[in-house]
Amino acid sequence: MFEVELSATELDLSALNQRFMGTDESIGAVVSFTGIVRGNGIQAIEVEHYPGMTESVLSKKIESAAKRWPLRKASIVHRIGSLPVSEPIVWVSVASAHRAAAFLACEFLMDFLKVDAPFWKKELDANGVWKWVEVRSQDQDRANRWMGRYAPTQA
Amino acid sequence: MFEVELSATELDLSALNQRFMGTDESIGAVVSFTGIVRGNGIQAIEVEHYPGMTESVLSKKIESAAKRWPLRKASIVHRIGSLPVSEPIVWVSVASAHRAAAFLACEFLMDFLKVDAPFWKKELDANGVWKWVEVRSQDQDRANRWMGRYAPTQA
Amino acid sequence: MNILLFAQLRDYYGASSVTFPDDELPLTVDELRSSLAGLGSEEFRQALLEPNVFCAVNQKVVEPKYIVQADDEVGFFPPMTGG
Amino acid sequence: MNILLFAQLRDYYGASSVTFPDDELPLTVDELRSSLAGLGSEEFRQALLEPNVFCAVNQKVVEPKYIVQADDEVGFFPPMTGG
Repeated sequence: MFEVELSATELDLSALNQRFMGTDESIGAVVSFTGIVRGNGIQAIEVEHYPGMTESVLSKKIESAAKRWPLRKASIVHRIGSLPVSEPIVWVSVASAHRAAAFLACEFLMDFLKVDAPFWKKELDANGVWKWVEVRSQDQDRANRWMGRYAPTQA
Repeated sequence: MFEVELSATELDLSALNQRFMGTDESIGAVVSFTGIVRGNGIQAIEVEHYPGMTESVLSKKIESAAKRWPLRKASIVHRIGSLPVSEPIVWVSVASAHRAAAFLACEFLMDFLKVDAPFWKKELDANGVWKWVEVRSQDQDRANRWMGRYAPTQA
Repeated sequence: MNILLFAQLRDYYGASSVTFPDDELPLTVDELRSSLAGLGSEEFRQALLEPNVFCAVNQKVVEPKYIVQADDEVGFFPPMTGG
Repeated sequence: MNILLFAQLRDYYGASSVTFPDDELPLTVDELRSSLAGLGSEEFRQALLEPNVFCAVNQKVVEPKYIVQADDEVGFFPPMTGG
């Protein structure tokens, strides 16, 4: 039901979607997020991770999501290694009976994946120079939203 | 960029996803929603619509979404006719540079599609009786969220 | 004028459209609805007069005071249940 | 003990792990970090002492006061940038 996968090769979105869609008759809503390498002045990116810890952090985040919302399925697949522009870097899918839970859980997982899972990206810029990506303050803010008193839990 | 389609045959999610994913280098986030016929005591559903008006309402909703958020692409594909349990009834995908806009716009489109687009569903229950689906008050509440002073616009 | 009916309203009326005499128009949506309600069964009348019934003129939902002309496309329907 | 380094920290240090003498342990994360900072270049020292650097012990992020034992798996890394 709950899956985490790190892939060193290009994500096959059709295969991932097909595998995720099943015959569980209680599922009424599937929300999927696909993150794609944008080409704003960069040629490629490289994703480093902390083997073992990354998988365990992501699995635990799925467990927290499943405690907050009635999820039927959840899957996180993240690229590692080198990726060209326009290739998918991450795919997160959540299935639930109703859409409110699926939307919230998918966004929750993405928000934490951005700042709380041990991945580090570097970008190859137009001049052929590799630069480590800095954390965006908005990303930290978005993750913090889920922790306060007014966290968007159940809609 | 912006597409609306009504389909009388089973939605081919792989084909839809593949067609939606393109080579626009400014796209960093794709959020997709798939609505599926749940099997809670029903055998099948049938979807009726108002030809012409349905397409026009959905196109206008995509245009409103594109005014609120910087969207690169948006697509709504909705089934009409008869569907068995576990088949997809609607697929909504939104692409943007960043995920906040994509999540909000996808949820916005779904919330209005539920109560503001001329579709009517009836369900074939376990006893073989067709019953028109009543609008859920939560669905109306969710659509109303976007209209007030504190609408979730930009995150 | 042919007035379109959808979902329960069509079921109760027994047809997907009702012919309505052009020479009674223009009328407000509310007036048109009241006249129309007399053209079908009691079940149809009750369903059409439900306060949550929508009227679309030329494929746009309009208010009860909207004035319908003979060349408009008019449809009545119950609350929408997409998705 | 081998201490793991990731991203910029690994680049500045020039290797993905640092050998640290077991007999200096236990130490708090903060003390360990200070000792470690002296083992590399000035660039490495500065990067490791940045307040936003994380320490994971046995693959869990811990606080600066956490006490590290010789048989723990320890990693230091800059802010994470997934997705």
